[in-house]
Amino acid sequence: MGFVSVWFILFCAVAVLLYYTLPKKWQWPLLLVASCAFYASYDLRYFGFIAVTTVSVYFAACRISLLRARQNSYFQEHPELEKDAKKAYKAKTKKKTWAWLIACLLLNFGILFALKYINFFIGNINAIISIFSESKIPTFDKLLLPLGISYYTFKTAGYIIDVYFGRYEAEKNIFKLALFTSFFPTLLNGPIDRFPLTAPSLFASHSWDEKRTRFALQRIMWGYFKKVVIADRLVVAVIAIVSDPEKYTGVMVAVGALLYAAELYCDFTGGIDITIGVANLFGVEVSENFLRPFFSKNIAEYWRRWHITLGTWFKDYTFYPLCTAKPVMKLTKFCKNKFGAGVAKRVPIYVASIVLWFGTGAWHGASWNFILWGMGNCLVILVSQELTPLYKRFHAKHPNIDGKWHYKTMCIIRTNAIMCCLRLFDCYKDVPTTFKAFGSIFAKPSFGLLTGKTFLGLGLSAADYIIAFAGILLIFAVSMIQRRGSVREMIAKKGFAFRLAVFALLFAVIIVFGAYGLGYDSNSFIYSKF
Amino acid sequence: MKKTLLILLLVLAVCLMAACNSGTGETSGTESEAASTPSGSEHKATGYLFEYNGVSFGVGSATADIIEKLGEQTEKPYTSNSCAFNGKDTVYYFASFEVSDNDETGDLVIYSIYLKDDTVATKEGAYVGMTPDEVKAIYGEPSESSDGGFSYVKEGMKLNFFLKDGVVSAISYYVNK
Amino acid sequence: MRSKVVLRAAICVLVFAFLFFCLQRLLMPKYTREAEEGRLTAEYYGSDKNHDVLFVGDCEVYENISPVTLWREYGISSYVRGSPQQLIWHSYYMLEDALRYETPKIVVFNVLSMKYGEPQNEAYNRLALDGMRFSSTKLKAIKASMKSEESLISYLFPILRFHSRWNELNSDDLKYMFRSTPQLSVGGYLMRVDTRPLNTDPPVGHQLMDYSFADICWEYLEKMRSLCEENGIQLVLMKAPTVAPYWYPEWESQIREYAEKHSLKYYNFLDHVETIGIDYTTDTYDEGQHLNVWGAEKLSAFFGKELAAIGAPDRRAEKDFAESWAKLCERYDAVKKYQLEILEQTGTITGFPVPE
Amino acid sequence: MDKIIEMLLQLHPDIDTSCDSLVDDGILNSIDVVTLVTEIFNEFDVTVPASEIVPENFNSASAIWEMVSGLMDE
Repeated sequence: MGFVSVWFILFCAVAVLLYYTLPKKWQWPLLLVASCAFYASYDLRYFGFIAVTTVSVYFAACRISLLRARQNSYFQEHPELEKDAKKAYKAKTKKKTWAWLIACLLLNFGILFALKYINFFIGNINAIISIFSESKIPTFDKLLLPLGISYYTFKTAGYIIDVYFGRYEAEKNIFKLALFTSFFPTLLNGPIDRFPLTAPSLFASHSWDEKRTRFALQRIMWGYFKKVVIADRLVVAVIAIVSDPEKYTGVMVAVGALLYAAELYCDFTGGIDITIGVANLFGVEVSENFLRPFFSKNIAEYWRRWHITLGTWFKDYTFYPLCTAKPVMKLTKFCKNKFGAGVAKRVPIYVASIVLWFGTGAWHGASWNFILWGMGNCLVILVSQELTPLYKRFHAKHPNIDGKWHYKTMCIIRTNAIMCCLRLFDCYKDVPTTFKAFGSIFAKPSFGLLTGKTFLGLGLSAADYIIAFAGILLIFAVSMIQRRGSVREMIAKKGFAFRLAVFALLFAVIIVFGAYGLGYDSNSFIYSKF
Repeated sequence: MKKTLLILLLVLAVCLMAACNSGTGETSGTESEAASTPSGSEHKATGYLFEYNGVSFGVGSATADIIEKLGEQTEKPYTSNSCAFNGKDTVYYFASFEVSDNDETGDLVIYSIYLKDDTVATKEGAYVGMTPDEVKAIYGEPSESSDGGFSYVKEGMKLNFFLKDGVVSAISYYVNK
Repeated sequence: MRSKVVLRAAICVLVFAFLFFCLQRLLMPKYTREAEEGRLTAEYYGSDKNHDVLFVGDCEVYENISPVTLWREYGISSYVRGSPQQLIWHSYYMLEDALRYETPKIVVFNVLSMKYGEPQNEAYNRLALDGMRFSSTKLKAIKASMKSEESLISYLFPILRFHSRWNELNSDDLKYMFRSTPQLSVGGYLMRVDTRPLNTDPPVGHQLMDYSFADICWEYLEKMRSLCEENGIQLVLMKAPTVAPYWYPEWESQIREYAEKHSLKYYNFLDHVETIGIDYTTDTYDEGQHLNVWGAEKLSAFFGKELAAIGAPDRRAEKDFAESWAKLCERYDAVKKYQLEILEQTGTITGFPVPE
Repeated sequence: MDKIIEMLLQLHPDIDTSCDSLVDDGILNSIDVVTLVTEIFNEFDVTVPASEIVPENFNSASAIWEMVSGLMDE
């Protein structure tokens, strides 16, 4: 049952009711039961996969903590041990904990690879084989993709790596870990939480807090507004443009990219608002995934504001470990001697960035589109990293240009333009079509297409476009206000009547102008097939 | 704060514009909100075609294009409309066959051609009065068969051969829903 | 402090519920400008539930049977619970719903809908079921009629289906937001006074591959028969004398065989067109598909004799029946006069115009 | 300690070396952190394990030096 269904709303209402009536010690177990019920409503067969992941991570984490505890107690019993004996023992423990970590990661990422990427992998192998022989490896057709597998696999992988680094001890209660893995609002489109950030509020008992609930409900409604009124309306036009590249070429590709940017933003941030809102209903804090990404002035900043938890995950668990890994260090040293300091400085960053962006691209989907999308991002960031001296000289010449609003707007527009181009990879079915479509913007702009008839032919009426445009304006206005503080606080200060009017109006807009029900398919969150 | 209030006012203005754009105007008929199939796209017949009077047409052809060319109609066309809505379903009578169309897809499109006697034949040469084996010799194994007859499914339409006392008593090209 | 919070929450819920209800009233189709038949189902609840004969079926009953003629000729108190392209399971649940209010002596079912084995389209489901008052019967009816893409919740809260009508709203939507729409039918009968003659001989249906009715149709016919038996009602089957859609002889034999097996009365008026005196050049408004008021009165006069013979009582002597039917007869004549005036002025009639 | 400050200045000439929230305020981004780690490796021949790369260790010059010295005498 997707977010946009009455059953989900009823499900949450019942869960909240029970949550605050049950005795405090049954609160988090109730959430676990709710999460299992939610998961079962999709497909019972998925249970096996999430259970295997949870148990394997729990067991490996406990073993690692146990080994470290044994090491510490051994050191306490033998204080007289001198330095290198201690070092030897530490190395032994490290090797064992490393073995457990690798086993667990291989298992979980193996499942993810088998279910999500195997066909893509075989397809490429076949492509290579077909060069010199006709034989083909058969692909698997009946592959199950459990709900939110990419999310919970990455969440648990982050957890066990942290335990291995010794940042905190493993959770002893397997049910608590199960709840952390399968907390139902985060199953559909993340965020990819960190155990120490979510665990305190997830397992703690909460008493009814009127303000928190009110704010949570407001946020949920705002999420539904973005998702149902705007995203699900625009998706009809985006699909129409994207599925017919021959007919909608030239400037229509750019229009499609802009519509897709608005639709993707409303869909994803709407979904996250609902997730965070529902979590807050239970008093659970879930990390933010977006911080007004379209206001960022450069790509690096964009990736610190869009899908934050995925970015930080890859930074902490791919980028840093890779940079500090021994082989890379050796390579840096080798380059330092051979090619001098300049190259040596860049080697770890390039290697780690490429791996990071390859991973992010592949995470989004098992096709070359996404991998090239990732590489595109990587290229832009590395290039802008290289150009920093140029930027510094430019800023030196114009000292306080940063402050000027026209410069800032230019940066924002430039960043969004680049991201829109990169997002074309998401839209078109394969890489050649994407490049052809992108090329056609400049080669054959065909501005003639920019007529009312074309737009009406996309399956949306004039009224639809006006509603979507008005909605986007409203979101823009709210984002402007948000820069100075929480909008909900401001509304709360204005008293009950005003607040009731605002949210009653929002409720009416969602019910009337929502693109849901027969004729609209609104349950396919873009990010829910991950 | 002033600037954002300005934007909020703009949003309200746009909303009003949307509402009155097509709101209070009197609109009859429940045409669906999303634009219907772009008009003017010519309808192409699919599957087995039927030829008469030098005109080749079939299930899916637009009535307007072919109905005059088929020559003289033996009777006035009979139109029956669906219960509540103004959907139309018309039958045109010719000497040895009948053509029916409806406006489900917005324009008048043929959905059935019914051959009554052996003075006409299908393009492939089958006609009323043949035995099932003779038909199968032309078209091969049917996709569906029952005691009332057998049919060949092709690209969204069916070519039906009806049987009475072991002989083909009627042939019809019918849309395959 | 606690009570203040609870009060505020209560106000919130109230305002949201009231807003939801108003929006639903506004956006629900009023069926005044097109598909007026959508008002039929709800009008039953406004009638005085004192009927001895109940008709269920599609336009072959609500446009061909005139209860006022049955009353004037034979004192039979009857009502027509029809809806456009009413499928047999709609008919069954209409009957079950009516039995919550009254128990007639005779129920007449028009057998044409036996030819539809699955829900035809969502529009006819809405026209038949939205008007029904909420009850366990309505729930069963919705579940039995829903097509795959429809959802039960959009029937319980129709705004979830009709919210996209916001840019098709017209002045009637506001006028009848809280006021009920003008009474359309007289005893469930929709009148048309105009004539469009059938000059050619009636169209003959093309040959079919399979003439057998769908199993679900037999199942619901059986359910209807046992429901009548349990309530001591006499089930009568009928087929209206209309030329389209074509009533195949093979279908006729199956119905006759079923009627004989369960000793039910079955009248196929297509066989009695001469005795009834129906003339397709004067008694139909769309070349023989539906009778106009003159045809309906002839058919009702003929059928009334049969119904009286098999047990429909003559209620003209009873005071309360006479009073309620006097009002209906007056309304019947007013509508007839109103439509005749329109016919005179404009020469054509569209839909089912009725005075306010 | 001054070695560390020198490295920081090399990265950002206008850096305020006494500030103690370099990472939290976004002055040092992930690429700067990695450059620092490679510099430390070249300079002190000490590999900073990934487990140590946390904001607390890189928020100020003194914090960086504490970490490095801690690693060295291990």
